[in-house]
Parts: sequence; structure tokens; C-alpha cells
Amino acid sequence: MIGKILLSGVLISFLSMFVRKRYNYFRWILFSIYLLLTLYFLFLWRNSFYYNESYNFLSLYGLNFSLNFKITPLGWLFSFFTIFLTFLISIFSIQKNIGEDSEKLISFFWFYLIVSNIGIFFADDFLTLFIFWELMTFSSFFVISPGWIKSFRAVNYYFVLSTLGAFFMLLGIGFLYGGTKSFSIESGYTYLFTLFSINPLLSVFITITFILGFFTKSALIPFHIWPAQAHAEAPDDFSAFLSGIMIKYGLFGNLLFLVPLFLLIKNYPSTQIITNGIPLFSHILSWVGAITSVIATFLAIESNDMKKLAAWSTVANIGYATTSIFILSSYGIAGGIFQIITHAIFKTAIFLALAAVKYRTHEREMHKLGGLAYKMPVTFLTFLLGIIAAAGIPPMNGYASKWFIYQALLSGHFPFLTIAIFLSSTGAFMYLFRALHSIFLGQLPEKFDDVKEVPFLMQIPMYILMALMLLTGVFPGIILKPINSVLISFNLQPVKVTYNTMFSTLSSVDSLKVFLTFSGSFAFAFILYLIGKPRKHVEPLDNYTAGQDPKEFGLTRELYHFALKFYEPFEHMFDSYRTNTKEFYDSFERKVNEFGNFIKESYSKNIRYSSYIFIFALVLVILYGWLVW
Amino acid sequence: MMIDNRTLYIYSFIIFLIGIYGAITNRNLIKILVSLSIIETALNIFLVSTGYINGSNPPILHSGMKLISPNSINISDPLPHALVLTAIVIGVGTTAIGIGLTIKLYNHYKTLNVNRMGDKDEL
Amino acid sequence: MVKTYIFRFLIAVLTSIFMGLLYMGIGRKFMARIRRCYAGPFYQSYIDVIKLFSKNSISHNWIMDFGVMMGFAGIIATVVFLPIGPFNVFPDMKGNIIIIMYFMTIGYLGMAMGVAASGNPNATIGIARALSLMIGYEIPFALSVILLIFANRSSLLYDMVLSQHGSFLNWNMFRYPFAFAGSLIALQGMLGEQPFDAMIAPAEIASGPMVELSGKFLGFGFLQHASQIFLETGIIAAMFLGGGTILGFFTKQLILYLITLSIAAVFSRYRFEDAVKFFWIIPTLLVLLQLVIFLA
Amino acid sequence: MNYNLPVLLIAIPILFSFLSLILGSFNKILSKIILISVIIFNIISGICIYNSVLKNGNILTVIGNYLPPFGINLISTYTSISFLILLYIVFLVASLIFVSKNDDRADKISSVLLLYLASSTGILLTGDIFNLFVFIEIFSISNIILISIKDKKLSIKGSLKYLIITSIGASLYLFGIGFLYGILGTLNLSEISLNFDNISYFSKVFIFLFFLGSIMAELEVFPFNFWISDSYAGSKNYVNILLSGLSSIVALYIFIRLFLTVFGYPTFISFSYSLPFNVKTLFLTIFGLSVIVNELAALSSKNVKRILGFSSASSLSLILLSLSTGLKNGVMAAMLIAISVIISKPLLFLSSHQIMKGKGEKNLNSFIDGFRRNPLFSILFIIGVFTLVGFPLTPSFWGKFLLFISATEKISYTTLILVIVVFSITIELFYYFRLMHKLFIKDENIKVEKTKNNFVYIFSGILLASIIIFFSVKPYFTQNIVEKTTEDIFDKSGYIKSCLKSGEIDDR
Repeated sequence: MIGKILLSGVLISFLSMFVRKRYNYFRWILFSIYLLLTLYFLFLWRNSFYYNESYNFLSLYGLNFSLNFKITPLGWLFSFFTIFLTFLISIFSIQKNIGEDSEKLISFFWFYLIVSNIGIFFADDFLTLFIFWELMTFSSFFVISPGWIKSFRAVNYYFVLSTLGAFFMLLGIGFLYGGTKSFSIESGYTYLFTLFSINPLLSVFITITFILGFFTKSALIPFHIWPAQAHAEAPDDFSAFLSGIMIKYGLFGNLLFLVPLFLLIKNYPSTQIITNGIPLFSHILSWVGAITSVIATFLAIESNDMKKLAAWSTVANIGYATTSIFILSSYGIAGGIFQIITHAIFKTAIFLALAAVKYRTHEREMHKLGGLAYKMPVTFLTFLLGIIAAAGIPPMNGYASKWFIYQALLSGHFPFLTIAIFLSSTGAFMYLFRALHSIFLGQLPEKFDDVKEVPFLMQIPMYILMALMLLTGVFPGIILKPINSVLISFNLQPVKVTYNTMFSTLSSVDSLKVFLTFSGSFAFAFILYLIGKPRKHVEPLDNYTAGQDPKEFGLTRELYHFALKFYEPFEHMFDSYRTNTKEFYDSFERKVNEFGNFIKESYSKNIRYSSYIFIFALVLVILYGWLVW
Repeated sequence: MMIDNRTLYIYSFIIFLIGIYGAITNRNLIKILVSLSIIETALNIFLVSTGYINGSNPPILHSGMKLISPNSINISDPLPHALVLTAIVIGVGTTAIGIGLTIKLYNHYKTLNVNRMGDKDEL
Repeated sequence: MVKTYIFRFLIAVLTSIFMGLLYMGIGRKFMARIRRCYAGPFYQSYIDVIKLFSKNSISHNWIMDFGVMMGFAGIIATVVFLPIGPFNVFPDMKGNIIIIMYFMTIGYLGMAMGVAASGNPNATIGIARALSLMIGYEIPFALSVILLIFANRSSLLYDMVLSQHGSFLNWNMFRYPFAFAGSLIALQGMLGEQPFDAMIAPAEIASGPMVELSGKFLGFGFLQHASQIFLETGIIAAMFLGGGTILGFFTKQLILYLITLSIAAVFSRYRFEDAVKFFWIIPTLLVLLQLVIFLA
Repeated sequence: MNYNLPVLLIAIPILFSFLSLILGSFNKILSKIILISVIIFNIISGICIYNSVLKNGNILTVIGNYLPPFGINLISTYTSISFLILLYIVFLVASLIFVSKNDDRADKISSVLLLYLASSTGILLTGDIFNLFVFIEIFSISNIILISIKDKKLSIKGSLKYLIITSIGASLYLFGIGFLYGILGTLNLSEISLNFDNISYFSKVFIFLFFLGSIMAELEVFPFNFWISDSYAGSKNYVNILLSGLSSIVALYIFIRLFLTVFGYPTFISFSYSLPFNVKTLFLTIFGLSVIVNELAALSSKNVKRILGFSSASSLSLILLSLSTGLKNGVMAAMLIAISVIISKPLLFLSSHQIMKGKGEKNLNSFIDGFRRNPLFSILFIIGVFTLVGFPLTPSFWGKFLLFISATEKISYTTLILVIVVFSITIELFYYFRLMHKLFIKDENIKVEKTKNNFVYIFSGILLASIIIFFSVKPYFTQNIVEKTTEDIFDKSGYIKSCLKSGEIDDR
């Protein structure tokens, strides 16, 4: 059944190629119908777990290359929420493409992204996982930079890093295949576990190859630069997909392979060094997650481009999720997955709001915007609720997942990790308010006076997302019940949760009561507001120039919009230790180019050089032969 | 002093090395081609010397010789001679093409010095 | 059952407003005494609030009203979760410290949004300073919260209070003196008192966020500040001074508030990035020291 | 189908190459017709040889009734025939393009092309080592002439460099033959491989080095690939196709025949007493080094033809690297990558030539706005890149996958080399995707008119693309070709038996 869905995806993508350029949006309607269908099928399979399917391809000398899929609870959960969110994004992009005669190619490759998305989540063995991983990297290349010159520099960080990671993963898969003679993930990590005691060097090397593969995709410390570039340059609706869903594949990879491995080590601690109840390796990885979130938060505080800011906040949230996953307690993993899902929901909402702003104003720099709330109320509300959820404030779903992560960290006795997470969550509040103020509040520039609200088709996904954020915030049980089934599949004891209350060893929270208290106090404030004398509406500018016409003073509304260097003094605190990893990657690329040039130079410049090389090579061969014999 | 196979091998190898040295270190294109043909001659000497058997007669069947069994006649092995023939022809062919191309190159660059041929714009 | 909740909710909210204004009145008299001059009667702040709500006010757009209301609502909602002495609004969630810490941010967000919607650059500069200051004092405060959670193996204020009853010697103040000192300095920042009041610096940015507020909006700001005092001092009292009976709880709150006022009267204003640096160095080290002692 | 058909495959092209010279002087069209008819004849006879080889194993053609150990004989095994058919397809494409262009020296060029065809078939079929030398020489001479056709500074310099390095290689080859003949006294490949093991250890090393040195130039391996940068950039488009497609097949075949079958490389990998010195590490270092160096050179060059030239050199050394692991999987991986490279490389040259048709300078920027200008060939270019780079489900993807799996049994020297290969693949992906990205750059304001592609280009482009798609869509077809070739490469005894079965083994 899964194979049919994938095949139909590919067929429809070819069908969509023949739609004429003018009816571009029809392609997107096709795309959202396809998504609706897959969503329906996914909903049908919600409790038919462990149903697997395999398509035999090629058997070269006993090596049978076959694609086989299995619906695991983890795979089902991830694919369901990703397809649901992509469906919302596709409704948004139908409207966005009505005007534009965008390239035929983008929608063509969108289909491949979805096909590889389903493929990755339902992959049962390494081969299928790797094939769809490659397919996703290649097709996302074309969608991120559909022919804009500037976007190539941005996308090539992403592309080079993820291909490097993918091929290192292939190396790891090769090694595991060497040991277990089969591609199945299950036997892979059990073999690796036994290998830890026999030959620690090789096993560490294999785990590092897998870590490289997954961490490049989910942008953790050494590879955290590509989301900021890729999101800023990608088409707006795709950056919602990119940060909502595509960055989660790395985490899904961790959950698929690394977490079961570390759980094995944790349960049977043979030679492995156990610190604080979990293997040293996963402790280091959770520290990597924590450091990424702190650094990403401080970089987000400094960024002035709204999409870069949102991208950095994605990197920070991925940092929390990785930290809580690698604590390996049942609360940790549940908190991590919960954080991934809630982050996907509110980040899609934020990015769709940003896309709506860009659709109307074609402007990305925050200081050039301002005061759009008065003109675009629906987008403002979505953005506001998204901000509240991202900062983890109670009534919204962000709070529930943060609460889980804190329970995991505190009950697991990781004081310093909790501080890092707390620092980045308060920091999150800082840059989120900066975005809210510079785009929506403050002064409305003259040129945006006639900006209207986004057409209704774009508002539908916003309403749905708002409702979703509130719903999962007030009733966290909706998401936690499937997560429990995932925990059982990891054979950890599930988290005690009813639909609206979450229990843990330290304390329990009834989010329904929390929501009711907040609405109660809001009603109290509203009554108080009505008691006071009614207020009079006054134009902001009349206030400052006391009624005189501000134009005489040469004062325009933009001058009153404080947004450019919002936290400038705060940034100066970090001037002394500012390392720029982008510089490092650029210089590395330049050096590789120079070395290549030197080689080419030495050839084609003149035969004199080539003869030197020739002698050098001859001597080398003779020396080599002489030494080795 | 009878020159047997061993010394011939060493001589041909030395000439071969001289040819290689010439091909590498020379600047003038014609000299490079000359050293290529030196290598060819070294090869031919080497090939012929493999067929030589000490104290044997040249491998020409004249009327008087009776053909009883191959081992009894004391003649050197004719096969390398045939090989050398084709090798010489091929050597001539390559050198001819080489010189033709050098003439063309000379028309372009107006110099035979290899160093000054590499001009920048073609990179 | 809902009726009792509403009734308890009203009690908690009204006590917080009433007591908050009382503390402000006493505080004002206390500051005047330090400066050797006379302030109005202790009920002066009640009069101000009633006066403000009866004057007419101006507002620029609907977001300004919505924001100010949301700010005040956020602070009241947090007070609901604070165990005022033995009294608790929700029996099963007796003062979960993590909820309180995150609910406070709604108050800030609401106020910040309302003020930013007024479009006045001074207001937003004030808010930017307030937020970066917040990241400063949150760290030592969070450290001391973590320390106490590790100590009592539960994140409920109620359990923290239980662990401290008996003689006043086993108050957390004496058991973890450094943590208490660190969180006192953090309290100073939370209340926005003198050394760390860069955000409402009257000279530089015309009293920052309050620049556009007039009439009942200023009244809302007043009430929010009052219940904020009640809330923050209440938390520290519950955590470190073992909030006993209701009266004892109020007196501890008052003492804490007066301590912060006395510090405020003496110190001059910090630049806010130095304030953040100060917060990240001295109080954090204090509480870290305490944490290390506790963990070792 | 009598046994003498393979000889015709070589004799007829040589005959007609001279005939085309004579007839061509009357009328240029005649030589073109000769060229096309000869290539069609060769394809048809090649296919029926293929069928007979499928039916009854290796076919031995004895020339002049001298039984194998003495005279020259042609042996057509499964590997050589499948390589032959691939060779003829690429040659057909190249000659079609040549025919479509009207060139005043058409008769001379078609005769050289026919010589090229004859010598490459000869190399693939011959069973005698000196005969192989003669064909290699003809092959390299016709290569030199083809490169220098364009008569530009760059192409002549490239052909001269090629001449110098190949003639030195040929002399090394002759040394090897002389040495081998001195010891074994035979020139027949199968007899050499029969008693190659009982040669003394020192002379084995000498023979080995000489033969390796001779073909390194042809295989574009690192120290001897300095001719690539000039000849690829300078020569005509269809010559590039020949160079990248054909010469790599032929060089690969020589390497396989000499090292894997005759010298029995795979056998002495496992228990390497016959050639004790560690030849595997020598091969791995040289080929690993050459993969990374060619990739770097390709990365930094600006001229598109030079990029494609260096990348074809690096994929060739990748194939050799996987061959030199000596395992069955390694050789299979090499075959899979070889199939996809040999077909996609000409396609890349073809489509890049068409995309850059209007532009004067052939560097990276001439690709800009290629998609709107020439959509068909940009899609063909993308297909070519995807097959070359190993898009999932294409043969080269299975090949690379197999290479990674086979070489990582345990941490050994090969894994170090594989890490380098990983970097080189990423570099390759980077510069190909840089090219592809430039295709899509478009600025709305200037209107772009579609370039007119003549029929031959379209036909050959679609032919190559459909072959690639056929290979990736029907994996079972590729699978049995690859398995049969690996079987054939590995069974040294089968090769010897089929050669010497008709004559008794001389008791020397």
C-alpha cells in the first residue's frame, strides 16, 4: 500500500509538469489533493502497526537490494504530523502561486520531497532510508534555489554539508553490513552494541559516521550555519516546510538508530563509561544540543532579517529537542518528540505569517517594516500566538513540551543542562518580541498604508494552525497518547498523562485549569477596563508634535520606528568572543579551490612543470616499490 | 670479447634511461622528439638481444641444412627480429606525426621552447 | 465546584491587589523617611488608583488596550498559583514554580505589546532594556529554583514551605545562605528597583514604557506593579523564609520589599548591559557555589 | 556464424579506411557513407557474435591455421563482447555527429575514425600480447590525430603532450614484452597466464612495473594525466565523446585483461604469495590519489569541457579503485559504475555542447539561463548528471553502494581510501550541481530565443538517455550482464582452456 502511494506521487508529479504555465496554481491544487489522500490513508493505518511491505529490486551475488517499509509507531507519528502540516502549507502556496508564473520545476520537486518524506519515515532498513535520504537532498537543492543567483551561495552550504553527511552515513552502513550481512536497522545497532566491547575504535568510528549523517541534516553545532542561509533565500512557503519538517529528519534518524543503541548501552553497561546514569557518548551529544540552542539564541537576537531570525530560533528549538532526547529517560524522549511536534506546529504558523507579510510587502529586513498589525490583524494574531507558543508561555502548546523537558532534566539530575535550556528559553522571549515589535507594532511606514489583509485562501491555514496550537496546548494528551505508544516500542515505561493533565515525579499540571484561570483573569481585567472612563482614540503622531503637522519638522513615520539595532548594547557584551563559523567554511572552500587550481596550473601552464611532476611520480613509484618489498 | 645477452640488456637499459632523461629535461620540442626515438632504438636493441643465443648461427635456412629436429640446429630465435621490424615502423610513424604537430605548433607560437608556449588566456 | 474556584480566585486576586498597594504606600513612606522628608498617608496609592481610573485617557489602537489588559491578566493569573501562606486556589497544583515563572512572562509580554503598539520609540527602547535585563536576573533566580527543586525532590512551593516549618532556624535562608543572597539580588532586578531600573529611567527615555499611558492605562500599570510586588516577594518568602500563617506571610513580604527599597535608596542607576553582566557574575556565582556545596 | 567473423570486425574497417581516402578525393559524401555502413556492419556482426558467445562460451578464431600457442588468435570472451557493443554504441553516436557536420577534410577524418574503430576492436579481441601492442599504438596514433583536428593552439599542444606520454608508455610496454618473452618464450596471453606463477619473484616485479607504467597514461591516472586539461578543452565535440567514452572503455579493458585475468590479480590478493610485494596498497594509493586530484582539478577549472574531462578521468580512476579491491563485489561495483559512466559521459558532452551553442566562451557562465534557451538538452544534461553522480536506483548508485559495502569488511587501508572517495564524491556533486543551478538562473526582462538543435544531436541524445533509463529501470537486465562479466573476469582457467583447447600444450 505504501509503495502505491509513493508511485502515485511520482506519477502525479509528471502529470503536473504538463499543466500550462498560466494555470500554475492548478499544480498546487493537485499537490494538496494528493496530500489529502495520503493523510486519509495514514489516518486509516493509525493502529495497524508493524505491517510491513517489501519490493525486491536486485539481487547481485546474494546481496538482495530490496526496498522494504514498516509502519512503526515512531514512523507513523512523524509522517502524520509532517503530511498534515505540508497540507496546510500547500493550501497557502496555492494562493501564493496564483499571481506568480513560477518555474514549473518547484512543484515538480515538491512531490519528490513528499515521496521521500514518507519513504524515510516508513523505511525499515538502511538501504531504503539511504535511497530516500539522497532523493530528498537532491530534490531539495532545486527547490531552495529555483534559479535566483544569490540563493546559490546560500544553498550550497546546505547541499555540501548534507551530501557529506549522507555519504559518511553510507560508510557507516557499509561497516554495519560488513558485520551483520543485512541492512536491517535492528540488527545494525545490536551488532554495534556488541562491537563496543570487542573493538571500541571501530565502533566509535561507525557511530561518528552516523552522527555526522544525522547532525548535518538537523543543523547542530559544527553544522549550524546552513539553516539561516537556506531559509532566508528559499521561497517563502518552502522555508515553512524546510524549518517545520525537513530539519526533523536528523532527529528522526537519531531516534531510529542512536537512541536505541544508547538505550542498550545504558541497560547493559559493560565497558562503556556511565556518567550520571547515561552513557558518556549520549551525555556529550545532549551537551552539543544545549550549546547549539544557546549559541543559536544569541545569534537570533542579533539578526535583523526576519526569516534568518526564525531560522535561528528553529536551530535553538532543535537544540532543546536533541538535549532532551539524549537524556534517554522516558520523560526525556517523550519531551523531545513532543517538542519536535509542537515546534513544527508553531514554527509553521510563524513562517506562514512571515510569508504572508512578505507576500504583501515584498520586504524582508525588519527595520523597513512596522505597524502591520493594524492592517493585517489575522496575520498579527497568528504571529502573536506563534510567539507565545515559541516562548513556551502556558496556555499554548510550547509550554507543555518545555514543561516535559524540564521534568526530564530536573528528575535526571542535570542542573547545568537545565540552566542552558532556561537561558535559551528566556533568550527566545527576547528575539521573539523583537520580531513581533519590528514587523507588526510600532509605526506603519507610508508606503504600506494601502496594505490589505492576505486573501482568504491564505488565512485558512492560519486559522487552523491557531486552533491547533491552542488545542494541543490545553489538551496535551492528544499528542502524548501516540508518543506513549512510541515509548512502548522503545520498551520504556510510558508517561502518565490524561487528556488535559500531565503528571511527573516532581509535579503535575492541569493545563485545562491553567487556561481557565488565564481566561478568568482576562475577564476580570476586561471588567476593570469597562469600569474606567471610556478612552479617546488619538493618532500617534498628533501626540508627539502636539497637533502641529509633523511634515513641517520633516518627520516621517519611519523615523519613529525603533527596530534597527534593537539589542545593540546587549550584543556588545559578546564582541570579545565572537567566532564566525561561516568564515571558517568559506576559507575552507577557498583553500580547496586554490589547491585544485595549483594542480591544474602545474599541468596546463607548460610542459616543464609536467615533467617535474613526471619525475616526482617516477621516483615516488620506485621509492614506494623499494620500501614496501 | 663475446658480447652475451646480459651486457646487451644493461646497455639497452642505459640507453633507455638516457632517452628518458632527454625527454624530461629538454626545453626544445625537437630535442624531445629526438630523445623519443632514442628510447625506440634502445627498445629495439633490447628486443633483438632477447632472441640471441650464445654462439648460434643467423636464422637463415640455406639449402644444405637438413631439418631433423628443432633442437639440433644451432640458430638464434627469429621471432624478436620480426617484432623489432614492426616496432621500428611504429616508431617512425609516431615521430613523423610528432614532427608534423611541432611544425603546426611553431606556426602558432613562433617558438619551439616549451616553457614559453603555455599562454595564460587558454586556461 | 466551579463556584468555589471562582470565589477562591477572587479572594487571591483582591488580596494581591490590596496588599500590593498597601506595600507600595508603606514603601513610599519608608523611602521618604530615608530621604528625611514626609510622604503622603499609607493609603495614598489607593487614592491614586481610584483617581486614575476616573480620568479619561487616550489610546492609539485596539492592540494597546488589548495588550495592557493582557499584561494585567497575566500577573493576576500567576498570583492565583502562588500559595498565599496556607491558602491555595487549586488543591492539586499547590504553587508549581515552573508555571509561575512562565506565567509571569505573559504579564511582561502583554504590557510590552500594549506599550509597543503605542508607536513611541522611547517605550520600545524601555521594553528592549527590560527584556535584556530579564535575561540577566532570570539566571540566578532559576539557579536557586533548581537548587530548591533538587533539595525537596518536588517543584511545588507548597512542599518547599512544608520542608521549612518548625523553628525558624531550618528556614532555607539559613540552610542555603548564598542562594538566598543571590535570589535577593535577583528580586531587586525583578521588581525593577533603583540600581536596575534602566528600563523606566525617567531622565533618559521619559519613564520608558509608561510614556504613552494615561488615565486607566496608567491605572492598569499601577495595579500590575502592585500585584507584581506581592507576587515576587511572595515567591521569595515561600522559598526561603518558609511562608507560615497568612499574617506571617504578609509581614515577610513587607520586610523583603523594604529591604529592596533600602538598597534602592542608596544605589544609583546601572547601565543595563553592566547590570546584565553584574547579574551573570556575582549572584550567579553565589548560587552556583551553593549548588556545588549541595551537590558535593 | 563461422568462427572467422571477429577477424572481419577488424579487417573491414582497416580496408575501408584506406578506401575512403581514395574514394573521398572524388566526393566527400562517399567517405561518410562508408563510415556509417562500416559501423552498422560492425554492430550487426557484434550482436550475432554476442549471441554465439552467450550460447557456447568463448570463441577462438585462429588466424592462418597456426594453432594458438604459436600464431596470432582472437579470443572473444563475454567481457570483451559486452564492452565491444557499448563501444559501438558510443562510436555510432560520435560518427553520426561527425557526419552531420560538413567538414572539408571529411574523407581524411573518416579514415582516421575507421582506424580508431579497427584498433579498438582489435584491442578488445586479440589474444596475443605483441598484437595488443600494435593495436594500442594504432589506437593512440589515431587518438592524437583526432585531438589535433581542431587545429587550435590548445588542441595541438594537447595532442603533442598525449603523443609524448603514450609513446613513452608504449616503450615501457615493449620492454615488458621483451622481458616476458625472454623468460617465458611465448607471446600468447593464455600461455603467459598459464605459467606466470612460476616466474622468479624479482622478474615478476619488473614485468609488473613496466606494464603498469605503460597503461597509466591511457587510464588518465594521476601522475600521467596532464594531457587532459588541454586535449579535452581543445578538441572537437565528437572527439571529446570518443575520448571520454571509448578510450576509457579500451583502457579499462586492457587493465582488466592484463592484470585481472593474465596476471591473476584477484588470486594473489587473498593469498598473495605469487606476488609478495603488496600490490593492493600500491594500486589503492595511486588510484585513490588520482580520484581526489582529478576531482580537485575539475572543481577549480572554469572551462566546461575541461571540467567534464577531469571528472571523466576521476570516475575512471574510481572504477579502477573498486577493481583494485580485488573482491568479487568490488569488480561488480566497477562494472556497474563503468556502464553508467561510459554512457552518461558522452551524453554530458553532447548536451553541454548544445546548451553552450550560441555562447563564444565555453566557461561556466555560458550555462546561465540554459533552461529557457534549450529545455530539451538541459533535461538531458540533468539526466546525465544524475546517472553519473549516482541518483538512487541508477546503476552507478548500486555500484557505489556495493563499493562501500564490499570495502568496509574491517578497518583496513581501503577504508582510509574510501574516506577520501567520500570527499571526492561530494566535490563532484558540488561542481555538477553548481553547473545545474546556473541552468535555472533567469532574469525576466531579456527575452531568450530557443536554440535550433539539428536532428542528429536530438536523436543521439535521446538514444543515450533512453539507454541509461533502460538500464536503471530494468535492474535485472543490468544484473545478469554484470554477474556474467565478473564471472568471466575471474575464471582465469576458463580463459586458458578456451584458448589452448584446440592445440596440445607445448612441452617446453
